[in-house]
Amino acid sequence: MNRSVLRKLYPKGNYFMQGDEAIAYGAIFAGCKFYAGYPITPASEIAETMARELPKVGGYYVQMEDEIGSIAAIIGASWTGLKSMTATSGPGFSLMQENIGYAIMTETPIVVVDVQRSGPSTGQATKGAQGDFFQARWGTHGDHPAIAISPSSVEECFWTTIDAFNLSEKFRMPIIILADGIIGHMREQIRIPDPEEVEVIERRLPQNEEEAKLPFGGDLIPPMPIFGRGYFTHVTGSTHKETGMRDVYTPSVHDKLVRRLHEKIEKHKKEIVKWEEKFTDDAEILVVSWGVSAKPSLCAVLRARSEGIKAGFFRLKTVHPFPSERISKLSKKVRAIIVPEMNLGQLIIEVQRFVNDDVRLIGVNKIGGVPITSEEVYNAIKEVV
Amino acid sequence: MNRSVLRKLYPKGNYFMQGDEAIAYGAIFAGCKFYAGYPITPASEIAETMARELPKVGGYYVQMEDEIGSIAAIIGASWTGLKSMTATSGPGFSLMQENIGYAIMTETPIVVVDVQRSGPSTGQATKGAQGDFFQARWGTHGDHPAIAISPSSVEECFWTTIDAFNLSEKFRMPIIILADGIIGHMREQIRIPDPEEVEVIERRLPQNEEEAKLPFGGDLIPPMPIFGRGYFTHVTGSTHKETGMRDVYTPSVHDKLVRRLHEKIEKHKKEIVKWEEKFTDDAEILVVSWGVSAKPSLCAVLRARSEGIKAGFFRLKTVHPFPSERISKLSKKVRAIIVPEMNLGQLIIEVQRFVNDDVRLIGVNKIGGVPITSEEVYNAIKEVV
Amino acid sequence: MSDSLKDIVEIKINGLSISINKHFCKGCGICIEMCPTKVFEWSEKLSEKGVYFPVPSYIDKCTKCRRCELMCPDFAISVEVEEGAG
Amino acid sequence: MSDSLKDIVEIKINGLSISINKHFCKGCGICIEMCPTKVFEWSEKLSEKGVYFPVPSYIDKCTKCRRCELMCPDFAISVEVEEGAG
Amino acid sequence: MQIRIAGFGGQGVILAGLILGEAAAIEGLNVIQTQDYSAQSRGGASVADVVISDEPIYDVVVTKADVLVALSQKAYEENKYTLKESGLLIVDTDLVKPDKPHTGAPFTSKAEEVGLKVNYNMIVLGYLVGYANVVKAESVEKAILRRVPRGTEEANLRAFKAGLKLV
Amino acid sequence: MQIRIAGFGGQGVILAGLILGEAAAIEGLNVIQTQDYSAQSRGGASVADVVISDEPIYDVVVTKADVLVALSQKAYEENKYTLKESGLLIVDTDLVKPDKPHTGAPFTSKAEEVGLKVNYNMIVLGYLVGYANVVKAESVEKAILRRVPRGTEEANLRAFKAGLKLV
Amino acid sequence: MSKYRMLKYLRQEVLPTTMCLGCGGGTVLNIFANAVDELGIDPKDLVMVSGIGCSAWIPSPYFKADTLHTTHGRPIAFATGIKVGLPDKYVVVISGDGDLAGIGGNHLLHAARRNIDIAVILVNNFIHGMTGGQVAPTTPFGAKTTTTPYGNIEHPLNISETVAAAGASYVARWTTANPFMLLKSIKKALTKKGFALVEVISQCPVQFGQRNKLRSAPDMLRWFLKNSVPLKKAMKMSPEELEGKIVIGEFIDRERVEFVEELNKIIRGVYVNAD
Amino acid sequence: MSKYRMLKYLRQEVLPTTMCLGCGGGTVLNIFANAVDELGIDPKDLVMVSGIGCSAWIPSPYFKADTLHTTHGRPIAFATGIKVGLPDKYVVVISGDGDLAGIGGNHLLHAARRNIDIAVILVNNFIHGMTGGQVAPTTPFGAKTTTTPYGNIEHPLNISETVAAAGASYVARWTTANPFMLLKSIKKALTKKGFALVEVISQCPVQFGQRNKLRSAPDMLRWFLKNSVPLKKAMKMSPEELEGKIVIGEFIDRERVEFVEELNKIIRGVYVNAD
Ligand SMILES: Cc1ncc(C[n+]2csc(CCOP(=O)(O)OP(=O)(O)O)c2C)c(N)n1
Ligand SMILES: Cc1ncc(C[n+]2csc(CCOP(=O)(O)OP(=O)(O)O)c2C)c(N)n1
Ligand code: SF4
Ligand code: SF4
Ligand code: SF4
Ligand code: SF4
Ligand code: SF4
Ligand code: SF4
Ligand SMILES: [Mg+2]
Ligand SMILES: [Mg+2]
Repeated sequence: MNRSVLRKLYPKGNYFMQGDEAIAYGAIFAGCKFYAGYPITPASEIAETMARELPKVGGYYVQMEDEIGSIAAIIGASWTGLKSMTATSGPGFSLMQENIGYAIMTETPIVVVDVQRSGPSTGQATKGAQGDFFQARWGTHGDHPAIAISPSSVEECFWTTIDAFNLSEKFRMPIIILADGIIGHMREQIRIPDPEEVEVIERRLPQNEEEAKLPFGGDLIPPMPIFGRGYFTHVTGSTHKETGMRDVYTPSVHDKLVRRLHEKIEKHKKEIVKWEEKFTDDAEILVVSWGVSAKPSLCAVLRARSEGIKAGFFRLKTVHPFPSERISKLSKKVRAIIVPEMNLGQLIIEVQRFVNDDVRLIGVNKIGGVPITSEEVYNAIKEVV
Repeated sequence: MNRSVLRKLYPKGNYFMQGDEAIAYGAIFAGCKFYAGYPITPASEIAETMARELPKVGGYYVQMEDEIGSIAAIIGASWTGLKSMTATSGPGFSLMQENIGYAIMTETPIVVVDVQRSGPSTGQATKGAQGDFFQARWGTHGDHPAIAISPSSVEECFWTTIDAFNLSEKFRMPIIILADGIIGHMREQIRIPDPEEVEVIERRLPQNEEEAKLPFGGDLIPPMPIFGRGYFTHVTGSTHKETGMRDVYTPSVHDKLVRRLHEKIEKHKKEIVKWEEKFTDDAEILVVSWGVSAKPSLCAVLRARSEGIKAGFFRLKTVHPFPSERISKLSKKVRAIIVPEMNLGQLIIEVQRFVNDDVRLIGVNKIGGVPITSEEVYNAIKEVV
Repeated sequence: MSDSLKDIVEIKINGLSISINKHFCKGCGICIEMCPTKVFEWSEKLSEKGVYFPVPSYIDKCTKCRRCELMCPDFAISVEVEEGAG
Repeated sequence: MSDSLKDIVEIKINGLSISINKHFCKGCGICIEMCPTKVFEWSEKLSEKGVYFPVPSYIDKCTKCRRCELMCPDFAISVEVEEGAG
Repeated sequence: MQIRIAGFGGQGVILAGLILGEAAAIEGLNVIQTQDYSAQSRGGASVADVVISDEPIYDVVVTKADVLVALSQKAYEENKYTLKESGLLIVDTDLVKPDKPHTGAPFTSKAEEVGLKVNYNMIVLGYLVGYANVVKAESVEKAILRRVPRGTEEANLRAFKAGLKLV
Repeated sequence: MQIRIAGFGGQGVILAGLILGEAAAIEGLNVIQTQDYSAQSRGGASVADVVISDEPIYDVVVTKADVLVALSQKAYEENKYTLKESGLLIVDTDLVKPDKPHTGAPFTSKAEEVGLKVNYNMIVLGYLVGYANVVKAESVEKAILRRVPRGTEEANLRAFKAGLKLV
Repeated sequence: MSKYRMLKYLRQEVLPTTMCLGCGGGTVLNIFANAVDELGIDPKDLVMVSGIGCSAWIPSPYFKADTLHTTHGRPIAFATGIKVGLPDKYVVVISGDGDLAGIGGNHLLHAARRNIDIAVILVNNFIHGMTGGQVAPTTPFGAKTTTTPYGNIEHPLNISETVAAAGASYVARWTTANPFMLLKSIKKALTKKGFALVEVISQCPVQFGQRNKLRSAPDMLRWFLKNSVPLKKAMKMSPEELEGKIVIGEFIDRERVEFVEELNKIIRGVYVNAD
Repeated sequence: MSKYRMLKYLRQEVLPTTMCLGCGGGTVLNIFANAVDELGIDPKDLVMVSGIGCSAWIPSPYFKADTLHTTHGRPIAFATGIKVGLPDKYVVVISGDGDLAGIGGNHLLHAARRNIDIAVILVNNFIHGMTGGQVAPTTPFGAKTTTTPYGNIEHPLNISETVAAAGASYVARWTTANPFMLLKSIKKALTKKGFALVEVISQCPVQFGQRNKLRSAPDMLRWFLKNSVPLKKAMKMSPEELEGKIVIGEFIDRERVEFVEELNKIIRGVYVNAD
């Protein structure tokens, strides 16, 4: 990515924009050069911004006939060396599940944005929600690992997208951004940085034929012999050997492959899993939240603190894998954990695995499209004081 | 369903058949009259059996252009009053996710069989696995409830399918059968009963116009005003009022609808959740399993018992919702819980939520397509003795 | 049906009557544009919905082709011809 | 390439040579059926793979059209024509 | 300061909110602008929320409105409870008959009258800014220039000014 | 009794296993028959397991084979370790050169010879049943009549008998 | 004759519609109601199916019959199950170009091939209207949309010809500016045994028109009339001359074996009568 | 001239193929290799893409080039991303009828419409071969398959005509019994700028043939030859006469604006040069 091009197009400074737009600009700053998508509320603005901006940086916008085609196209493009992204919402995210598994199995770096809206099914198409928490983890069939990250503000939409590209290139796998319709459509002031300030990870390519010989093994994360360079790479979503050759019969080949896919993440969990915490040192009541519900949660914690209540704040930036050790540790010190989210209780299920029976676990769950207010979280805190 | 037709076609007695075939016959005994599907290993034998047998009982077999169309067609057929089913495996199950959510939202009774194979992605197409445990719970987007049941033998394939139809008609929702490629393709002796022995639940229909007025409310499970009877029913996967009229704007309408969808199951959990246990009274080591892994698990427990080890056996028939109270209770009495499954650890995650820190939790996880042996489970028991 | 039909403007002429439902009419102008004989013109005042609506001021030119009734996207026009009236 | 070509039966006649790779040939009979001049006949014995394979017994009738080579699904036939040999 | 503009699809409610938000941003204030609508087409409800403050903003939608601009009777009915006791209610008097103290003007007929039917929202915005002084008119004008489609700047500015004058 | 029949796609291995299983079922024994193959087409591996017992069966695939029937060199190599020390190895001597004690016959050429190429699997099954006495020949014949496509019963029975005779 | 005769076919409690002013969708609804009326079809014998989009909202909820408002792109697949279950009812799909020929193109193709007795009214407004005006597979080459700010570089799909090639029994295309021909074709589609498609070129002045110098419904209707070429005439024109034109007329009208009838024939052949 | 010249284009370590004896897929692979050879294309300039199925296994893994073996039905969508990323390479899809025209029909349609420069070789064996012989959207009316035990009641899709109507630049259909014409068409498809489809009617003696009295590859090839009708002749025949026939020939061959070129034109128009 030519930094001076970015500088010229998007001079650093403050902008007033939507979360969806910030995701698009984040992608461009991360070096995204290919976007394929299909319109859907509330994610369409990402596509519209990409359609307008990508050609200016020499990138390609392709609108496909559906979401299945969209994710297929970005996987194809990624194998030509282009950093690639698609964005959708629930119904489209459901349709993409098969090929998300394909990207995992073929170790293809892509970024998939799910701007969550109120479901199930078509639900309330124009309203935000946080109902796809577990779909992002388990939506595709079979044993698979997953990384999903979630922004809590418009500014974070920009940076989260850059993180997503970096993670995808580093770990050679699809990264899910779990945004939501409220932040996606919300406008806030954000600071666009100078490109210098942005760390961009480039894909590890084989340096020679030798290094291209085991595209799916050898290393824990092998270099990626992209197409068009004469490596004669063979890529398949079927079980394959380290060379890429299909072997759908030998149990050990499958075992080795799929365990390595999981280990890529297990072994780097520390590096991958990010969160934010405030006032957790002495907290007796912990508010654990993510995405759009984090801001009001923090507000409630601040208000409680101002009244002398020992409340703490924990926000997941990485939602999968889950910061299990940290939550487990914090839970030993607190009396109650409150989990505000715009669904009927998903993150709370994950939290439940790592806390003791004696900790009260309380969900603040709101559906219908209106964000949780700080008041509602505050009331929940008051109830357990 | 005319019982004498069944009697004539399938006289009661012993048959040697595959799990897939047993599922098809179970469907026919449950009154299934419409099957739409798309071929996929290892589920195709269900389709092949249905194509051959359904017309004999006056039912319809339709092969669609893909899995998305298949589930769409059975939902459509269900609204005409026909009991309907489709069957697939991982890749097709992923594609069906969007419309599974539609069936949940529109409260349409259908049965979806997922004959699990070794994934992710195309993986080992001809090999069985248990990797879709969580996909069956969380595969579609948005907040949604789910019921999934899983057979452990060929004979149980028959009865589980009958259960699935009964549950779907009773609760007006899609029921997932989580079968697997090993049992699906395995042949065993099974007993086909006399139709008298089979309890078949018929759909609750409105008795008059008045009862048809609130197809999506009024009762916790309202009667279903199927098409063609002059009710002018309006059905949508968008958020709707009790009348069926779309209202995608008013938060309370969404809240009420989606909470009721969950309550249908919450309130009937006792009735829905089934399991099998053996030697749990005094068990110190509990083996918790499901599906194809249950048989070798039981064998290992028997062997341990024969050696005086206090091992217990617990098998989930209903995998979602999870028998949380029972597991929680049993966990208080045991020292270790062993969870054998053909995946890298899914059921074990669910178990983890309900057991204390001091219980050792051990997975016996095997992937690659070869079933877990009783020896392997036995060894795990020995290790914790 | 009563509620929908609360706000009708009707103009009659020997056996022919043209009605405009002001509650339904959104003022798109299709009838005005597509009437082959230019029977309609825009109202002078806004309707309660805040739009100008068509008035069949030149009903005498009407050929009773019903094109306006058929094309109105909002079921706001009714053309009635008395039995036997040409 | 050596390994794949370990089991070749070759028949030559003035500037023309037809080879059958017994390791590859599955014995489908396409070449036998489709050769316009019926150059091939079935072998008398099974190959190591357990199939009968074509033998170009009537190579003299060959028109060098290459149809057999092109159509063999298993790359088991090679028709070589020496430069200049008609 | 919490401001809600509510009307129906096609009135340009969201663009009005966006421009108001941008104007606040231009003035260096913290601002969050959100929107809520039932579907893209014209008939449905449409709401734009603008929350402006010098403090950090945590609640992203209007919880208690200081100002409610209601541009249809339905929008008024649905949103009137959001307005604070002491809040300011502005309505399009052509379309809304409120049962609360209010101010406003016949924006619809005004727009028709000055031939700026499609710039209805800027007339409303002008009135809002003129009456409630939430941001400076110059900031709004800057924001308009940034945000409206090329070629329509002039008409939008004229409409905005017409709105200002209605106060 | 654990029996594994292993070969390649197209040899009819799975049908042989199925008929053997059905024969055991006819005799009232407990039986589980499973299969393992790499893809539907002809080239790949193909394995049928038949576990027969008067006791309940818990392990559904062969863990330690009492009998291994190997119909290709590859199938032999891949499965020979499954065979018990004392187990019985049967091979198609046309295609397999085993490095272990074994019995068997040239099934492939036999099938060609008697013009029953497509009924190869029944010749193998005949040999297996004749040699190992796992089930009665009559039971197998009944099972054949139930399971083979209509019109091919006669040829299959003939092949089965030819197999029996090879012992 | 009474006033507003079509209202009886509508769910009046939800009128006026939420469609934009001048949206062609309302005209399609109107003409469809007239077709039902002229054929004397009892709405109890109708099942309406639609996908997601503005055009999908034409039958859902406005037309008062049994109505299945499905997922995006899939209405024809849902309708397939319905037709099999209710072979004696009229099963009608009304939905948009994006829905039926974009994401749902494959179901359209295969239903036509199967020749199942469903009538499909495809409302082609050249755009994904509901989501805010993104390019659709029907958008004219060069047109401006929210995702083609530099002009559309894709060719629009010739839906009618493609569906005719796929095997439909009846295919016709008209614009909303041809109300009488459209009415006639919808009536034919309803009564045709087999798969019938009526492609209606319809105005979306808001999401398509305004970005393409056709600001209002009248503008768009004029444009339709100006650019329409009857099929007979079109057959004599070169591809270049036809560029950007709208060919209208009946593309196919033939008799072919119908799917549901064949399905029932199988049952009649093998159904076991226990008595 | 050396022996077995085509082997150099193959991943020889995986030969012989796992295809059944007599499978037409091998013939297609052979002819494709010959086309590449005759055109003098360096395999480094080829990217092969396929879906799932026996026919998808023709390029994967046998043809030695960069190869993407994708999910069922989606290879053309994957190939779209590849062609955009590598506009100077030959991007070729080889896959089955079920894959490309059944589940994947919509991607086929829209790629043809978009006219993206991809060559598609669609191996139509009338059946879902890999899964064991279930009816496909190409199965002849009346044919027996594992899911049509009473005979197929659906009409087969006329793939070539449908794709031609959708907008492809080049479309031809041949059977495996026409190796030289097929070779010529594959060469044309490879060199054509724009979307090119070669539909190859190919034998699956195992899953289709054996259930339909065509037990071996030679039987099937004879049947192809007997039933093939050249396009020119077919144009003079009635639908009844054509029932069950295989029309062979070139359906379309034209020049149309190509997608990736247009995409790059946009970039050339707006790309910001920072210097
Ligand atoms: C799977 C899925 N993808 C995308 C959407 C978003 N979506 C809703 S309507 C629509 C476009 C509809 O276009 P068309 O069918 O042409 O209808 P129109 O609104 O133009 O009448 C889209 C893309 C969705 N609801 N579901
Ligand atoms: C989503 C999905 N559905 C179904 C399958 C199962 N499947 C694999 S190959 C195949 C059929 C392939 O048919 P075709 O493309 O005609 O190839 P052939 O084997 O006949 O060459 C199917 C249905 C799959 N892999 N993925
Ligand atoms: S066509 Fe209908 S809605 Fe449009 S202006 Fe005329 S009466 Fe009003
Ligand atoms: S009926 Fe015809 S002529 Fe009369 S007003 Fe309507 S469109 Fe004009
Ligand atoms: S065509 Fe090839 S494989 Fe078939 S018989 Fe001839 S040489 Fe053998
Ligand atoms: S080259 Fe032609 S004539 Fe010669 S053997 Fe081959 S097919 Fe026959
Ligand atoms: S956006 Fe277009 S298609 Fe949708 S209602 Fe408005 S005018 Fe009609
Ligand atoms: S099953 Fe058919 S298509 Fe597949 S390899 Fe065998 S012959 Fe070829
Ligand atoms: Mg449209
Ligand atoms: Mg095929």
